[in-house]
Amino acid sequence: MSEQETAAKTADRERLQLQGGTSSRSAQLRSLIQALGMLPVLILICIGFEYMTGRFISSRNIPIVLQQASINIVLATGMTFVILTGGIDLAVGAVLAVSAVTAVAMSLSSLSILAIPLALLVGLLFGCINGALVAFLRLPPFIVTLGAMTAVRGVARLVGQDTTVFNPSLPFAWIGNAKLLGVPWLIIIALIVVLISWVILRRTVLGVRIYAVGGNPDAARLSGIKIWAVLLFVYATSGLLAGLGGVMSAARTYSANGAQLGLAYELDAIAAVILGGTSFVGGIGTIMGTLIGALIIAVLSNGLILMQVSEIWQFIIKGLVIIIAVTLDRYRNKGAART
Amino acid sequence: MSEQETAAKTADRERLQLQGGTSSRSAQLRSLIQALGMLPVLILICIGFEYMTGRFISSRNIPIVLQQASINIVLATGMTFVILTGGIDLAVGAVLAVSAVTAVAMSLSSLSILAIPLALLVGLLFGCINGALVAFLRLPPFIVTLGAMTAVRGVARLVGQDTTVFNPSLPFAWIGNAKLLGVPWLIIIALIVVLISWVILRRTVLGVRIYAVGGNPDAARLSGIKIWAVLLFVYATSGLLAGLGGVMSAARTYSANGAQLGLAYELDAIAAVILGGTSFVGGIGTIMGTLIGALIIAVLSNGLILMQVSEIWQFIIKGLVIIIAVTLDRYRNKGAART
Amino acid sequence: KELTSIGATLGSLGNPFFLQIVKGAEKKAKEINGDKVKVTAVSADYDLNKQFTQIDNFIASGVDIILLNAVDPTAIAPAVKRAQDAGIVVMAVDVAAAGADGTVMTDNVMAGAESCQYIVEKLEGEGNVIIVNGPPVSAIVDRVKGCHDVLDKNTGIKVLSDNQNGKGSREGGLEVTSGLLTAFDQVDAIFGINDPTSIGADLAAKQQGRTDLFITSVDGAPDIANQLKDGSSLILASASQDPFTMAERAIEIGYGIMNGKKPDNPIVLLPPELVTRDNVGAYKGWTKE
Amino acid sequence: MADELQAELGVPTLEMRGISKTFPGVKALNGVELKAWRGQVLSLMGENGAGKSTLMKILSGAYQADAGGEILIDGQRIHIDGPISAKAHGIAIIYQELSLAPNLTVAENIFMGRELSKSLFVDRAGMIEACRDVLKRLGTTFGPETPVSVLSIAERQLVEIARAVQSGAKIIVMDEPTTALSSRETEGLFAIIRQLRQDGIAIIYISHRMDEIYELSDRVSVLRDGSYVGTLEKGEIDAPTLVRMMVGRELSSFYTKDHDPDGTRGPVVLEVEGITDGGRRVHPSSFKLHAGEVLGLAGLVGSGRTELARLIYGVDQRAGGKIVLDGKPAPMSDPKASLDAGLAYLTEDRKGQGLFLDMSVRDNVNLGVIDRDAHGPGFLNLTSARKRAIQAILGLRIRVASAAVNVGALSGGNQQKVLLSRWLETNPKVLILDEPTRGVDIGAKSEIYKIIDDLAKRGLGVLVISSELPEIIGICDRVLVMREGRIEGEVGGATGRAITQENIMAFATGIAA
Ligand SMILES: Nc1ncnc2c1ncn2[C@@H]1O[C@H](COP(=O)(O)OP(=O)(O)OP(=O)(O)O)[C@@H](O)[C@H]1O
Ligand SMILES: Nc1ncnc2c1ncn2[C@@H]1O[C@H](COP(=O)(O)OP(=O)(O)OP(=O)(O)O)[C@@H](O)[C@H]1O
Ligand SMILES: [Mg+2]
Ligand SMILES: [Mg+2]
Repeated sequence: MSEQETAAKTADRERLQLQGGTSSRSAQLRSLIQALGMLPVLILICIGFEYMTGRFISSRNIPIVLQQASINIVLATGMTFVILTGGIDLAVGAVLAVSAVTAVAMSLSSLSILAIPLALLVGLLFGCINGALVAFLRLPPFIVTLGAMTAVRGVARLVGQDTTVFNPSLPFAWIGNAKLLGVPWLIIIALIVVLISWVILRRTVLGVRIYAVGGNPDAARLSGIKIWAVLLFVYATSGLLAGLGGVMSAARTYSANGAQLGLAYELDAIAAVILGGTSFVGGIGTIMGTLIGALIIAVLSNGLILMQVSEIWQFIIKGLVIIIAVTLDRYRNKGAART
Repeated sequence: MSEQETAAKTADRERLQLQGGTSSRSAQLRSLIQALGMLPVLILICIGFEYMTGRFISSRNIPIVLQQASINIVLATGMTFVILTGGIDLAVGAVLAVSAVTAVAMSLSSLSILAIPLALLVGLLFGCINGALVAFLRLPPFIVTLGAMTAVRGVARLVGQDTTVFNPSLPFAWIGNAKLLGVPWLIIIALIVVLISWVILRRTVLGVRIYAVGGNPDAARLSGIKIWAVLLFVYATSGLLAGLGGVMSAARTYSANGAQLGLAYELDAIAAVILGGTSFVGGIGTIMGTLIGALIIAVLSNGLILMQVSEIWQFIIKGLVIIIAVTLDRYRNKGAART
Repeated sequence: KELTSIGATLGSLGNPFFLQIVKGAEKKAKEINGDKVKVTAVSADYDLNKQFTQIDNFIASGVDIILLNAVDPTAIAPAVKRAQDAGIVVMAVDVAAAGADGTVMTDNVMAGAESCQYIVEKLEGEGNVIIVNGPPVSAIVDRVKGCHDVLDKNTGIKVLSDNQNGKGSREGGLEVTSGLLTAFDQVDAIFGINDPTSIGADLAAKQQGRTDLFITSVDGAPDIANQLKDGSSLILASASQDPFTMAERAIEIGYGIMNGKKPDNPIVLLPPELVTRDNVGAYKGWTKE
Repeated sequence: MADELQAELGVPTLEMRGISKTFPGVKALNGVELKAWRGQVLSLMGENGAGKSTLMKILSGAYQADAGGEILIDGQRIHIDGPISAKAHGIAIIYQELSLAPNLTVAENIFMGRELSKSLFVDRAGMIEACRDVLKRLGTTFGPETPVSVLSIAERQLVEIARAVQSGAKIIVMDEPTTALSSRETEGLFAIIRQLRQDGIAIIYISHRMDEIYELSDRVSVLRDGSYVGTLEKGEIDAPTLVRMMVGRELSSFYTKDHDPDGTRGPVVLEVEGITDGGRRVHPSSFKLHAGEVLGLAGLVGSGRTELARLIYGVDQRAGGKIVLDGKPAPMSDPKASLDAGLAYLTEDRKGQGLFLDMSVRDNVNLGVIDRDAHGPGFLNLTSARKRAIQAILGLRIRVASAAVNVGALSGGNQQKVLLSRWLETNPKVLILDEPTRGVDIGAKSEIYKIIDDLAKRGLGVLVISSELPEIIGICDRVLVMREGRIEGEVGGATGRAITQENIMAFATGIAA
């Protein structure tokens, strides 16, 4: 992938050169456009769907799409932290499952008030374990989280005694179904998560260090950054947010199934992050990009159902659109550089 | 991940220094031990299973394990090429499905003689498409092959008309069921693939260039290496081998189903490669490592069933063993470096 | 011959339905030979290749009976043959398996037909229906076929959609139905291919405030039974199966075959029973330990 | 003498005693000692691979020394177990191999690990303000908000320097800070070093450039093969003594210029006409290179020399101009085509764009020629590969145990030699060398000069880009000087202007015009 990195860097450089004469205001504008990244592609897809179905952009459908995107947004936000350090977290789907099962099972017990805190804690715990293995034993993140994905999946089934745990009167069902000022809570939660993450990455010392570790871990270590602390933080965050995703999922369906819930969610989360322009080698990427990436994925799923495309063709179209989207993005960037 | 990479690289470096005074013979021995990598772990696991079941190391079970490993070995070999260049191929499972469906469907037609060539060609074709997108448009491999994985899955279902295609008198069923001198053909094919790949990587100009592109793409370009050719080659190979995997799978089951076959195979293949010590950043890794990684995965699945462990605990144990295995490997390496 | 170990390979252990099969098998096995019997259940995740591997592993570990929920009824034949050659009795449950020693299954075509017949009657032969489909495995394909047969006979019934995959899960059912309800303004009834899918559909309808429709289903799982009782859901009927009994019967027959007792009829078709709001009081639900 | 000094200066600010470091199979340091005082510049010298960087990395906490040695600051024994504790003891270092995060801005890099913050939040504006001053003193053309990814090697070196200076440390180590700097930036750096010296900072300075050593050092310590050889005090520093201490023998001639004694040049081998990248970095430039000629390309940092070379070699997209190589128009659109046509280019960025650190010396040396050597359809010719590698190791005196060692384990100068040998092996007609002696010790430098001379004698055209003026002056027949992306002037050859520092600088800074 470093091939592309190089290309991207050259583009970067050229773009920067361009700013040479211009004011820093216009530089900011440019970097904003840069940050918007895939937004034009997202808008294009939305317009396309509206044109073809006449129902896509409606006050009824938009909240549905956002709601469907919300869990992936939360997972992908955590994944952004991890990928920014050059790692990966394959375990988010399984962690989501175990925390959803925990939340529902707990809500059925007499201590139902603890359902949400416990579920979040479970997510955090597994995140910390992953982080510790990566940070202290320096194991490759892919293998650690692949192992965790398998083992945690087993734990999720164990906790749920391998059936669907179900609570028709779930105390925290409002998270999945109620609205605040007309906006579903799921969406509000997702946006809050995005906002906080943005602040952490852009406005705190920790954020700068996350980018530093991803950009050049050797340099970060030599300049006295505690790499283990940064790594622990990003995996713990990813785990915590997967736990939150579990709560959201449980709240939405009043139930959880340890074996089926969250399967392949990690792929969607990673896809959102990468579509959003974050680089696998670490150090490059934004939360806003991830948000847009997650929306593209959700819009595609929803729009194709609205169009009543058969499932087979949904697969084919979805795959092609993803590829076309990054291609467009590449050209857009090139174009910008040439301007 | 680069943190660990760095650590691993330093270990590598230190290991190499060791050869300093000693003769090149002993250097070769050392690098052999290095190449063996996870072998001790594999042997340990095998002995453990034998001890606990008394049936693991038997003339009946060993061929079964190897046979089960064979398809993953073939896929993981292709994946090794790709990961060595710093890329990834998520589409192998889907490509396997489409070529298996093609093979069986073709075998039912009047041109059944073309079943295998056509299936391989289909695999090669999709590999080339992925390669072209990565090499020429310089798109990120993860997104390209994620898109391909989705789209090709749709194509597989389309080709198989969304049902299981089945041919009880499959002309090439011998591949999946017959033996040569007592050794199942599946195993022979897998070993031939490994051998050829070893020769390519270790003994040809192309092999050196693959490592070079993975190690430092900028330097590779300045050294006159056609990066696009190398990238095209590795993705095409991965596609071709996924096609071969499809043929093997079809031959084994006399059938293929576009929707279900090969789901998540890419994860097993990647796991084998990474367990085998190949690095995600590219440029570091061996085919023999991949072989051993694939065997570890197959042995785990087989042994746990022999032990009649419940499926839930199979998940948990498998996950933990994978993590423990890489941890052991890290310590083994450290030990060696200290000697 | 003594029964000491049973291997079960099932579509997906995530579905409570298959779990009941395991429980039923365990109970029967215990009845036959006490604690000496070990039941190992694995999930084939609808991957035939994986199921072949699992059967090979069972052969290597020397089980007496394989309880087989085939991913594909015909294509599984070679694996069945291999197991039988190794002296293992192969019993198909829920889905037929070519060459198996015996089969115990629900009539899935009939289950789909019963469930959709309910729709036709309730709508009095007029209305728009959505079929929320699932993974293309034989049990589900059969249900959809049974349903279609019934619906297509009534010219007043219009099937708006039948090609969306709810993945047989609540989340999938919820997502797909949300989309379909947005796409169609007038929907009178929904048929979900299993209970989780239908529950998902129910949630989607409620979230959009679409209470002018009803849902039917297949499985008759405990969750559904409860919902039918308290009338809280839009699901009005589910064609029930009985996985627990299914497995018990399969093990019983298999044990007989092991000991040379050929059954009179190797194929047992358990008829589904349509549970509705009206008769749910009498429904005894899935058999439990 | 030493005792007198001790009496005069007091307790050393930094003292390292009996430091050893064993890498598996290599004893990089063997009981080395070192003393540095505040307000002084201690230079550390030694051949490539002598152990200078290793010693300094122990001081900065990047490596752990073997048990036995001790480090004292102001007479207090301290323990350094990592970069954090080194920093806490007021030690800052400029690493030889650049260690910046390219994805961050200059300011963020300068403050990496000690970011300023306002309550909970990072204080970007404060950091930007805080490093403006250092950057100005270093005379950089880039600002604190520039992403490091767009900087050239030399500019990155300036960022590293700024970081160390900014850190407020009381001991600052500079490991070959000027390898990519031209005289103007070097001046800027020296001014800062003098300032720091006045401020009472102890500076340890590593360099292979003799003139810098004379200019700066209060004392010079010398290492050879990982052992401490001795220290020269200010008055005693002279070249022959230093060389003898470092190399263990006398070095006869330094610059070699035996080719073309009578100034009769061969035919033109490379003709560049109006080549440009569209005016972004390089304005249309033209020149001719003759067979058997060593042509220099001088200029300040950022004057576009590297960019011009990259355009000629076909690495970057060309917007216009043409190239004639050996009489044939060369449509060099990519490096592969250039190589095949007989043009080779040694990059200035050996780590980023030159070497494959995880591959063996053998592979690194052979990469340019493996396909020419190959048996049949692309099988490696292992015998010839090994032969070439061993020839290179012996010929360039690369300090390495075997050809199978990964290049990443070599010292900086030795890595440079490996890279150089790759291009020599391709047997080109025209060779472009971008900073060919970057980080190379004097012994090896004179060998490289000899090689360049030999190449010219064999009829190659050699284009040498260098920021080290004495080097340009010493080996070139003719020198082109670039300024702001243009070839500003030419000295030597038939121009009538002698190749002197003044003439070159006049063009480089634009006063000639
Ligand atoms: N990480 C390492 N692993 C193994 N050997 C190393 C490592 N780092 C340095 N060495 C070896 O230690 C010796 C000293 O290296 P060092 O980098 O200190 O040399 P140096 O004096 O800085 O040389 P130069 O002038 O070329 O920079 C060399 O032989 C080198 O190969
Ligand atoms: N690919 C590129 N695109 C845009 N600008 C670049 C590129 N490479 C270098 N630059 C910038 O162009 C200027 C000239 O760099 P170049 O490397 O050509 O200079 P140079 O004369 O070789 O000096 P030195 O190598 O000593 O820095 C620098 O300011 C650098 O930041
Ligand atoms: Mg050094
Ligand atoms: Mg330069």
